Formats: sequence, C-alpha cells, structure tokens
Amino acid sequence: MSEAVTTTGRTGAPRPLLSSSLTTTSSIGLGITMLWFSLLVLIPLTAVMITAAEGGWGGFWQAVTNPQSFAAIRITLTAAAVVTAANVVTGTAIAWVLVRDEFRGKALLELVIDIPFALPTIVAGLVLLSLYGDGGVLGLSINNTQGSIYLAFLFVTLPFVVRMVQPVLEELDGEVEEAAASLGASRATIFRRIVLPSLAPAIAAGAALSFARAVGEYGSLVLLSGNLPMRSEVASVRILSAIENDNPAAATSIAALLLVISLLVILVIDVIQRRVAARG
Amino acid sequence: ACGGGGASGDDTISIVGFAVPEAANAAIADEFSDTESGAGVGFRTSYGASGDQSRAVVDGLDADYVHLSVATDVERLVDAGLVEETWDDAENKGIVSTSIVVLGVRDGNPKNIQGWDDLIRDDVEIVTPNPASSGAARWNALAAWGHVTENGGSEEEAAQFLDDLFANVVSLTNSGRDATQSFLGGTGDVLLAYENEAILAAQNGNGFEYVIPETTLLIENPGAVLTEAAPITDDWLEFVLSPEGGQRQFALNGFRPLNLDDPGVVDLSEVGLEASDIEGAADADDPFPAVTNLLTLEDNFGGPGWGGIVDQLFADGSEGEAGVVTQAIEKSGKATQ
Amino acid sequence: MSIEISGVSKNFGDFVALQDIDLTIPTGQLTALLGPSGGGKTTLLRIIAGLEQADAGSIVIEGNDATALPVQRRNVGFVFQHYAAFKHLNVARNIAFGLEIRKRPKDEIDAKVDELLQLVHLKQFAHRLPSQLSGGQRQRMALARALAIEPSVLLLDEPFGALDAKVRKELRDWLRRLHDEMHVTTVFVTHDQEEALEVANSIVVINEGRIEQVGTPDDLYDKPANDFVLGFLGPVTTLGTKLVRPHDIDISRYEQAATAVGTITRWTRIGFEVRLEVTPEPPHAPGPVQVVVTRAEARALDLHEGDRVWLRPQVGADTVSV
Amino acid sequence: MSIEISGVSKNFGDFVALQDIDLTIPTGQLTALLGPSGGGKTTLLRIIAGLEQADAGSIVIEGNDATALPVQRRNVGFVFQHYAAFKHLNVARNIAFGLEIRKRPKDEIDAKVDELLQLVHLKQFAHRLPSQLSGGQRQRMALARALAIEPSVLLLDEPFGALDAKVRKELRDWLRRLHDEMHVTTVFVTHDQEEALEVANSIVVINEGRIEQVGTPDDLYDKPANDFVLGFLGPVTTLGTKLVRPHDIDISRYEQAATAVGTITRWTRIGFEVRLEVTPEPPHAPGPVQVVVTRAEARALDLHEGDRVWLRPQVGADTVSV
Amino acid sequence: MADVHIRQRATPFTYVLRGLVIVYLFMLVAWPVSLVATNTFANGFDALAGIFEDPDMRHALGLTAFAALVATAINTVFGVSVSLLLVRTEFPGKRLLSALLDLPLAISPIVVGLALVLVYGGRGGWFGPTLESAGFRVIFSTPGIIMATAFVALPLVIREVVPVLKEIGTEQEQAAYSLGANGWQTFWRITLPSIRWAVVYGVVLTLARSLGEFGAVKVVSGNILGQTRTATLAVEEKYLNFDTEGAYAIAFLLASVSVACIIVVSVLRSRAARPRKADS
Ligand SMILES: Nc1ncnc2c1ncn2[C@@H]1O[C@H](COP(=O)(O)OP(=O)(O)OP(=O)(O)O)[C@@H](O)[C@H]1O
Ligand SMILES: Nc1ncnc2c1ncn2[C@@H]1O[C@H](COP(=O)(O)OP(=O)(O)OP(=O)(O)O)[C@@H](O)[C@H]1O
Ligand SMILES: [Mg+2]
Ligand SMILES: [Mg+2]
Ligand SMILES: O=S(=O)([O-])[O-]
Repeated sequence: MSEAVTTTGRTGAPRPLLSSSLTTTSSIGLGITMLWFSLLVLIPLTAVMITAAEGGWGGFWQAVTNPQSFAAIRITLTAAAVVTAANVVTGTAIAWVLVRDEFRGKALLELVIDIPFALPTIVAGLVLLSLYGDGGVLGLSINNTQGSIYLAFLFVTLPFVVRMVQPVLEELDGEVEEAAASLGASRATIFRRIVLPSLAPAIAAGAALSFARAVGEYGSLVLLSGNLPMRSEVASVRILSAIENDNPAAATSIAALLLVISLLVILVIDVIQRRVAARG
Repeated sequence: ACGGGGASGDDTISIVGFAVPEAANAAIADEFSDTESGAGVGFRTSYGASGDQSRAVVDGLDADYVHLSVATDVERLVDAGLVEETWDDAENKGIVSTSIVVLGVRDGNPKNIQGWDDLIRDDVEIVTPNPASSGAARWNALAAWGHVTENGGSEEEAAQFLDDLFANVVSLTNSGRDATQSFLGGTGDVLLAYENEAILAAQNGNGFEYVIPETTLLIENPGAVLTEAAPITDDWLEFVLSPEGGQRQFALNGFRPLNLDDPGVVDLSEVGLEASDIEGAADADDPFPAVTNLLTLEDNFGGPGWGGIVDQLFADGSEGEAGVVTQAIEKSGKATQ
Repeated sequence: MSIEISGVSKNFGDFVALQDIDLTIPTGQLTALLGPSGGGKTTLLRIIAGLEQADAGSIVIEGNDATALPVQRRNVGFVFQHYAAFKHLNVARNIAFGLEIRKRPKDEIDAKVDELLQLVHLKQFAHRLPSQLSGGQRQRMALARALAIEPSVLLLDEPFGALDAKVRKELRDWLRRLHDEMHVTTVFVTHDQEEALEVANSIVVINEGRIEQVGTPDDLYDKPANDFVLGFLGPVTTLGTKLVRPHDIDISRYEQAATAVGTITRWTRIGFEVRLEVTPEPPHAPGPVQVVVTRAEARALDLHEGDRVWLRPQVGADTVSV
Repeated sequence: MSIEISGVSKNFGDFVALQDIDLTIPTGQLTALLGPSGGGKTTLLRIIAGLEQADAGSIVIEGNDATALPVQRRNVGFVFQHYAAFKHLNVARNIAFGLEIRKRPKDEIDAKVDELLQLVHLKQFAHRLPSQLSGGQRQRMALARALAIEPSVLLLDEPFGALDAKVRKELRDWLRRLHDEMHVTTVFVTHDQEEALEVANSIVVINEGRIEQVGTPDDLYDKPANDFVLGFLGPVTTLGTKLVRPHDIDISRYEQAATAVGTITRWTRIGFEVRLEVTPEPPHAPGPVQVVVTRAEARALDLHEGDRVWLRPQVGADTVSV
Repeated sequence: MADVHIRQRATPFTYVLRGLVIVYLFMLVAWPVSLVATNTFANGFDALAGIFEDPDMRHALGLTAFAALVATAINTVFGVSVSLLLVRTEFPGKRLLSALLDLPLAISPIVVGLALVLVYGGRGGWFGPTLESAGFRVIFSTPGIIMATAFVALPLVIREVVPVLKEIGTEQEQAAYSLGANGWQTFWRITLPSIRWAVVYGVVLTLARSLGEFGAVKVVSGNILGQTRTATLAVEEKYLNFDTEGAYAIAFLLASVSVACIIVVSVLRSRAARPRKADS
C-alpha cells in the first residue's frame, strides 16, 4: 500500500490557503507577536541606532573608518562569509549523511551536532586552543592568527545549516529523484538540479543564521585569536574596546554597521536562494 | 542601602568589584563577620571587569561598596552622583589595595628577561591585555612609558619604546586574567602583569616565574562607599584598610599591603605575617622585595588619579589625537599587514 | 526478444513482493501488467527500470544484461503513478529536463517540447508550475517528460489512473497509435482490465507476487487459467454452481431450460447497457445473480423490475466451476 | 431545495475556474459533478463546502445563506480526493475527531466509531495509522470520518479515483446503499462517466468552468444538450453528418438503406464487445467510423476485417448534427 | 517507500562522503569536546561533586535552567506563532519581518546586553525607571537574563518550523475545519502534531543556545554571586580563578543537558515509529 502512502503528502492541485488574508485571530496573534518582538528586539535595537546617531554622521564615519576598526570589520565579515560558504557545503553534506546514509554509529554524529551551541563559548575557545593552539596535540599553532577566527566560527556555527537542511531532506520526495534518474540524470545532476533547488530555502536560512552568528561571535575568540590589531581582532572586540573607553557612540556605530550589513547579506542570500530554487 | 534603589537591607553589604581581588575580599568578609561590628552582616558580591562593573553600577546594579581597578572607574560613579566627591579625601586617597607591574616569564627565564629593555628584542614575544579594554593593561603600559620618561628619556623616545614593545605583542587579550591564561596556555615569552596576579598564577600554574624590573609602577586600586550605602559599609571600609584585617588578607593573596608613608614598601610584620605565609612569590624569603625605582601616579604622573596621562596615552582618537599607546597598537597592526 | 526477466524475486523485509518471476516481454509490443492493488506490479516495473534491485534473478534488455545497470543507462522512459513532477520547474522545463541533461541544442529542445506540449494538450500551460495544474494535467506532463528522451523502452505506472474518461480514452488511443508508429517496447501497469484489454497486445496478470497468466487479451478473456483471472478480467456472477460473466447469461421471460429461475429485483440502466439483479428462487441459488444485457435486448425482451425470468449460460460462454 | 448555488464565479489570478454557475442540488439526492480534468469540479465542491471563497455569487444550504459561513458551521462532510488523513492519529481517532471536537460523551463516541468502523469494514484496522493502510482502506476511513458528524450534506472529491476497479466497484455499490439508507444529500465529483451514470440520481456536467447540462443519467445519455455532453458521456463517432454512439449503429453485411457503406479496417475484441473501425467509401464520409457490437452479434452477423458493410443509425438512437 | 530505494544503493561516493563528514565532525567537535569530559573527570568525580556541593553553584545551575526553560518556552510560543503567520497568512511587511527575525543572531552579545540596558536599565533606560518604580526590575535581575537569552535564540524555532509548515500543506487542516474544528482546535490537534519534530528540533537548538549564552547575559545580569550569576558566568569565574577543572565540569554539565535532550528526542522519535518518514 506504499504507493498510496506517497499520495497523502502531496495535495492534488494545491489549494490556496484558507486564510490568505488576516482573520481576527491571526490579527491578534500578529499584534501580540509584534509587540513582543518590538519590546525584545526592535526597541532595544532602535536605542542602539539612536545611540549610534548621537555622534552624528561624522562620528559614525570616524568610528567605522578608524583603520583598526575597519580592519576588524573587514576581517569579521570576510571570515563570516567564508565560513558561511563552507557551512553551506559541509552542513549540507552532513545533513545528507545523517538522512541518506545508514551506518553503525550514525546516531553518535547526530549527538555531536548541537554541542557547539550548548558549550559555553569560552570553553569552546579553551578546548580548540588546547587542540589546535601552541603546544597543542596537533602542533598546529593556530592561535593568535586569522586561522583561529575561522576555526572558532566554524565551530560555533556548525549546527545551523545541518539542522535547517535535515528536516527538509527527510521530507523530500524520493520519486522525483527517481524520475530524474530515469531521464538520464547522473547522481550529481540529480543533486544539483532536483535536490538542491528543494533544499535551497533551508540552506539559505541556515546560511543566513550562520553568517549572522559569526558576525556577532566573541566568546570563543577570547583566548584563541589574540586580538591582534589588523590581524586577528574581530569587530566584537572593537565594540568592547569602545565601550570600555566610554565611547558608546563608537561602539554602537560599529554594531549598527554590522547590523545593516547582516541584514543586507540575509536579503541577498534570500535572493540567491530564490534563483537557485527556480533554476533547476 | 544601596546605590541603585535600595534592595539590600541594613545588614547586607553589596560589593561590586573587579575580578582580581575576589578571593581576598571573600576572606576579608569572613573575618569581618567575626568582628563586633560585622557580626551578622551578609554580603552580596559581584565581580567582573573593572569598567563593566563601574558601568553596571551606573546603570543600576545595587552596590554599597565598590572595589575597582582604576580610579577613573570610581570617578564615573562620582559623575553619576553615586559616590561623594570626597571619596578620595581620606589619608589613603581612596586606595584600598596596591601592587606593582612585573614581567612574567617561563620557568628558568629561558629568554633571560631582566627588565623593560629586553622586551623590545626581536626574539621576544609579549602577552598583555589590551589597554583599550583592560584596566590592568593601562598600568602595564604606563609602567613601560614611565620606564623611559622617568629614566631621562624624552616622550618621543618613550613613544618609540611603546611602538617597539607593542610590535612584539603576540596576544592582546581583553582582560588581565585572560592574558595570564593565554600565557599559561603557551603563548609568548613575557607576560605583563600585576605582581599579585603573577603570584597567584605561580600558585596555580606550573612553569611560571616573574621578574621585577628595576623601574616599575605602583598599582593602586581604589575602593569607595556609595552615597546611599548601608551605614555598616563604613565599618567595612575601615576593616578593609586595617593592617590586621583587610591588608593582611590582601598580602596573603599577593597584593602589597597599603603603606601610606612609603608606598610599595612592605613590612609583613605590620600585618602580622611572615615571609613563609606568602605562597608563589618569586623569592620565598622576600616575597615583596623593594623596587629600585618605584613610580607612582602621584609622584610621577601628576596624580592622585590618572589625570591627563589617560588622554595622552590611551585616547581612542574619536576626538582629537589618538593616545600614544593607541597609536602604538595601531602601528603594530599595520606593520604586519 | 526484448525484455527477458528470469527468476526475479523481491522481498521487503519478510514480505514477499515478487516471487520467482519469469517473463519475456517481446520487442515492440504493448504489454500490460494487470492485477489487484498490492500485487507487485509497480515493484516489477521498477525492477525493469532499474529503480529497484531484485533480490534474485536477472533482467536482459535487448540482449544486454541490464541486471546491474543503473536506471540512467537503461534508456527507459518511466512515468510515475503519482507524476513525480519537478515542483520547481515549469511544465516546459519539466519536459525539457531529459534533453537538457543530454545537452541537446536549444532549438532542438524547444521544438521537441513544443511538439510534446501539443501532443498532451498542455500548450497553454507551458509556463505554469506543476502545483498549478490539475491531476490530469500533471499526468500528461509526466508522460510528455518521459517521451521526450525517446526511450527504447517506455514504462508507465498506471498512466491514466487520474485522468477523466475522455482524456483517458484519447490518451489510450494515442498511446496505441504512438506505439504502432514507433514500435517502442511499452509496458504499462494498470488495475483496469478494460484498459488492459483494449490497449495491450499482451497482458500479464500478476497477483500476490506471482504471475497468474500471460497471453493476448483474447486468450485471457476466453481461456482464463483460473477463477482469479476470470474474475479479474471482467465481472463475474454465480449462476447455479458456475462462475459466469453477467453478459454471458441468456435471460428470458418465458419458460426455458434454465439453470435458475428468479425475479428481477433491480434494474439499472448505464448508458446503453442494462444491469439486472435477479434473485433466484430456491432451491436454485445462494445469492442474487447479476445479468447484463444491451438496452436493445432489454427492450426486445421486455424486461422490467419484478418480472419472473429464466436464466442459463449462453452457448460458448466461459464458465468456471465454483 | 437543499443547495442553491447562484451566480458563483471564481478566478485564480486571471484564470477563470468557474463562471457564473447557477445550480440547484435537491435534498436527499445523490448528485455527481462530472467533467473533464481541470473543468472546475473540485473548485465548485470546495466552494459549496466553504473551503474556498467564491469571488461572486451566493450559496444557500437548506434555506440558510451559507455564502459567508465558515466551513466549520456549514455542517458538511467533506471527503478529500487524497484522503487528507490525519497522519498522526490512528483510524479510530481519525473517525472520532469530529465528535471529539463536539465534546460528545466518550461512550457515545466509542459507540459511533464502532458502528462506522463496521460500516466501512475497518474494524480490525481501528488501531492502525493511516500510513499502514491501503488506498481503498484509507478512502473508507476518510468516508467514515466525514460521516461521523452526521452531516446534512456529504461532499466527496473523486472518492474512488485512486482505487482499483474491483474495490471501486464495491465502494460504489456501498455508497449507493448507504445513500439509500441515510438519504443524506450527497454530491460527488468524478471524471468517470460510468461511475456517474451508475451511482448518481442526478448529474451535473461541468466543463471549462461552466455547466453544460444538468439532468438524470437517462436524460443526459438520451438527450444530450450538445455534442460535448454527448461525447463526454460515452464514445461517439461521426456517421455521415451526424454524431452517434458506436453502439447505436446498425451494421450489416447485406445491402440495406444506409448512411454509409465501407470496409471493416480494424476489428478489436474487448471482452464481450467487439469494436470495429469502418472506413467508408466516398462519397460517404470524411473519416473512419467506430462501431461497437456485442460478441454475440458479431458472431451472428459474421463480421470480419475486410468485409464490406452497410451502416445506419439504429432506430431511436440519439444523434447530434455535426 | 519510494524514497528509501535510491538511498540504499551505496556507491564509493557514499563512503567518501561518510568518511569526510565523520573526520570533519571528529576534528571540529567530537575531539575538542571530548577534552571537556576528560578534563572534568581528570580527578574522578571530584570536580562535579565540588560543583554540586557549592550552594552558589547550585543556585547558578538552577538559575540557568530556569532562565533557559522560560526563554525556550517563550521562544517556542513566539516562534510557532510567527511561523504560522509567515506561512499561512499574507500581510504587508512580511518579507521584512522575515529578514528582521534573523538579526538577533547577528548582534554581538555585548551589544545585545547594551541594547537591553539602554531600554530597560533601572537608572537611565527608556522604560527601566518606570518599570522599577512599579516594582519590576528587569536589568540585573532574572527578567533581564531571560530577555537576553530569548533575544539571542530568537530565530531558531522559526527557522526550523517554517519549511516544514510549508511542506505539509493545508489539506489536513482543511479536513479538520470541515469536521467542525475551529482554528485553535485545528492547531492543537492537527497542525502542531504535524510539525512536532520541527518544533522539537527548534526547542533543542534554543535550549542549547540558551544554556550556552554568555556575553549578553553577563551584561544584563550584574553577575551577583548566588543571585544573578548563571552557569556560564560561573564557568568564566571558575576559569578566571584558575579553577579550570571546575569550569570544565560546569561546561560538561551544560553540554550534557543538550546531549541528553538530543537522546531523548531521538528515542521519542524512534518510539513514535518516525511516522513522518514513513509517510513521506
Ligand atoms: N518499500 C517497501 N517496503 C515494504 N513493502 C513494500 C515496499 N514497496 C512495496 N511494498 C509492498 O509490496 C507489495 C507490492 O507493492 P506494489 O507497489 O508493487 O503493488 P502494486 O501492484 O503496484 O499495487 P497498486 O496497484 O496499489 O499500486 C505491497 O503489498 C506493498 O505494500
Ligand atoms: N490554486 C490555484 N491556482 C491556480 N489555478 C488553479 C488553482 N486551483 C485550481 N486551479 C485551476 O483551476 C482549474 C480547475 O481546477 P479544478 O481542480 O477545480 O479542476 P477539476 O475539475 O477538479 O480537475 P481534476 O479532475 O483534474 O481534479 C484548473 O485548470 C486548475 O489548473
Ligand atoms: Mg502500483
Ligand atoms: Mg479535482
Ligand atoms: O580586570 S581588568 O579589566 O582590569 O583586566
């Protein structure tokens, strides 16, 4: 009866949603959620923006173009972008193995995925240091270099793409892949033209989160990166320095800039995702 | 009875302090409870980076007593109206604990570091907290600056010395303790640190010793009672300052006990201790050796307090010219780009 | 011979889906796999396509051993029972997929897609997404997609299941014509005996993982190997002690040599047929007998609900003893 | 009158799915919405149910204006084309759902579920999840679920579409019987004219968003309003200048007054029918004529491929001028 | 059923990918994290026992558990509501809201803390003084800790639920409506059970992230021993006071909680016979 099983997941001609416009209930729901979202996020972020604006445009400009801050922002964004790109590949591969592969001990991999989230970041930095740092087991001396930033970012952002892609991959309709195979598509082609477009939204969501998280990361770098100006100092550290210097306007200026860039990146990722999803 | 809005009662003292003296303060509080006036007093404590703590109190964190790394962090509270302007008028000028800047080195001092001038050698890698974010780091940088200016050098030469020094920095952590951890973790050849920090690190870490340079700086950590503090807090401050009470505990934790007449000079018998009571010191027989040329804020840099030297060294450049240290750090980055 | 299946078995866990299937599907023929739900039709078709690996046995296609060949290299067109549309591609691009994979020149692809869109009457839907099509439209798209690659073997899993009678009829005829023209070896799965009888040159009846009978439509209809095949290939009813088709019963209002006598208890007209339910009088039979006559016959015999009638199998009708 | 549909229109974007539909569905009847794929059947049914909002027009159910009523308050039972089983609930709880929502006492629910399980022959499957059922079983579960709330109107979207012929036949009979017992106003969508003719009291033929004809099965079969209905309700062929059903052609090997004379160019036997293709000789006709006779007739008339035959419409046959 | 077939055929590529994923996860997460365990148990159970014997540590763990649970509960309710709104309704500004929802992750935890203090600070905040005079203290108290935690983990549930909600379609919901269920009943009885694994994933991620959050909490908590010091702050405190073993022990506890969650989830899932997969 398995053939019929497949049917239920798919609707016939898909139907427009029952409440495509807002009903009373959903209006109330929207109201409450927006209120909470405002209290928790929007208003505090507005406060940040207003503080940033206190120094005027000149103050803002000076804060973000200060060579050291600028370098820190550049280093952070570059590393976040590279790590996000890496996560798109590794995250999808990991999700693929978790869903499609069967082997003993797979459950263990599943356990490992979320740990980077739960481990206090400072400890994450500590253990990465003891493996990859000076005198570490591997003799790599990655600490106090830009490499350490990449390593820490990879660690803390690991779960995002994996966990976004995994459920979607599980829901994916295998028959569609078989159809492509019967039309002569190789495994790689099937993946690229059939599977990937379906995964694109999930990968994009994961990538956006992973980029965002990397941009804000701080704790795991405390011991690892050495904060060397222009070399291994990230934006968060510059923000911290500005705060310590009683210069909240400069701190919030950098934060605001990162915020805007992140928002743009998230939007761009969304656009790319739509392209990929429609490309096939 | 507190700075923020009155949460702790009359018999509770809220202490907000920078991270380093936590253990000492806890021991002092223990002893205070055994005194007549301190009987039945409870404590709420919060420790963290000095600047963070000071700002938290401004933002409403309850405090009866603050113990911070640098006087500027107390001044912030004065500006906010939380601490009387007169807080540093007493004989101790508001200072409750003191130490000196030292050079931490690896076991056996393999790079043969003896003083400041060794730090700018090509083969030396330095770990220090970042003066932009750490109070401890500012004492270190000022000591380095003073090593040149107070030994006959010009300010240009001092600036050059700082440039050279920061060019050798391989890890610039956010706080003093992070720097210590980073050093203990294997980074660098020299750690710029407090003497008490070095003693504590030696107590805990292996393969660590420290060198006291000929010229160094007296570190003075201020303590203050808040305007709206519980009355008992004044008794607490008095106990902290007393040789047999607070200062004895500070000494046990590696601080130099207050010496108002001769700052930085230690007579352990004053606080009822012997040399053997102090663990982890470089010289077990003389845990707090006299310093050849001990600079102080007051005598050498226009103190009490940091005054103009802060801007001269640490200004972040958002208004006017960046400080010497800020520039040195920036140059170190550019040099390696 | 085109597709040679020998000793194929397939289990799912401990469920036996196919059991030692031997079957030869001749080149250029239109073969139907007919059987009840769960019988194993889809499984067999998927094994031929290479979408499923048999546990035992071999598949030889056009003389080449295909047992281990992946689906991509078998050059089969497969039409899925539930369409398996590429949701993110519009109709035209769905159809073009196989050609794009083969890197055909763009105008060749366009021309071919155009031709196929015409063929399946989806010209005006070329730019819709599958989600915006009705079931039948989706099925036709899937068909066009499979045909685009001009497969040497075309496999269809219940190709017309979701289509309305008229389109189904059209597509059946079209499939027949297509087949007559191109002589591509075609195997389709159906559970509709009429579809099998009408379209196929050869029918394979599958039930519970085994082949019940293989033969031409006439063979199967006239010489069913067993009562399963008899029953499955068309309606049957019990007349006396025999199974017989409702069409093959002689009915009369006048007394005649009869297997059963009874009363017409239901009279339903379906188009040009009339279906009668006759409840026999004891001692004749255990339950009502179904009888089908043409409308003309019903008129001629003057049959109405409540009439007493005499029933007997027609001469030459195939019957099976119960 | 039970369901009164007036002036209902529905567009999807600029695609017109339904256009100014006026229709009355009488209480207690079994009505079929019949039409080709994409004709708008499902859309109309969903508008009756309240699952879709019409762009214009009104729906009155049992005298109450239901146009703006949400689906919950229309008291309709809806059986979805693809079952829409609650995957996480077992069969019994699927069926109980509507009653639990209505907060009926537990033993009443249990009794009702039990009764319905009996009715749809799913007693032994009560504790299975839908994913463990066959299509037919799932369909029956969906039916039972819709019936549990004792709806005043039962709406079914292609209730038997995904089932094999045998099960479909059984369920049809069962639906008829059920309806005869309960007399709940029932509307079902189908694209299978035989299903409509056999099961429904009344048939609504829908094509391209419009109603082509409404009437009893006999009305539609015998008096089609236009050639679309004629064509959709059964096969048609062109004989001379008329459209006529292939069954309704008199064929003879002997000369007779005839509309056309030609040669039998194809002879296909489908079960007990024989389908003939006769290619008329000029000046008679433009293309081949389809003729269907019973096997008995074919035998009696001694028809073979290549024979010359005379064709004319049977007396009383419905024909439509081309 | 159809989907399992093509998956079962293992090619060399399968093994290569599997190997790469295992090595990657081992090097990036498993090995470093195993150091947490080895360091924790270097002296047997002493370190753990030390944690549990200290009343302040017990309080910190309790506070972290409480804040994480409350924040997770809030984020779950909020996340599911927002997901429903995003998928099932149309309203102006939907895309912008969708992009804004990812932002909280992009903000350096320090700035998150700063932002909350700017608005809810008891002395100078926008709303803080008013709230405080009404007897409600946010910053340097538990509500602030909860808000900071909720803030940093905000998008996680939403990003898990949205794709699955899209995938399941609306037919089951419509069937429920047709059987008389109102929106609320349909949600509880049909929608929520259908998306439960996505919600569970989201909850696990949120919980993990909440347990591990450090920077933002540090700013808003005041880090008062025995009152507002959370487990991650205690990790820092232990580490700063050279009690690395104690720091590892707490980190171990935190990571164990998320591992335990994952184990519970996978057990529950396999007990539920993975109906989602069976149906797809
Ligand atoms: N992946 C599978 N796992 C377990 N059982 C399966 C699987 N695939 C098919 N089966 C079982 O094998 C039997 C044959 O299935 P198959 O799909 O070949 O039947 P079918 O003849 O095509 O039926 P239908 O007409 O319903 O499509 C069924 O009982 C089915 O439940
Ligand atoms: N949500 C939608 N968006 C766009 N077009 C739609 C939508 N739903 C239905 N249609 C179109 O409306 C027309 C009528 O669809 P409907 O589903 O009512 O047809 P139907 O008669 O039920 O067909 P079938 O027998 O194939 O199910 C079809 O052409 C279909 O493509
Ligand atoms: Mg099948
Ligand atoms: Mg339909
Ligand atoms: O604790 S410090 O900020 O002074 O390093």
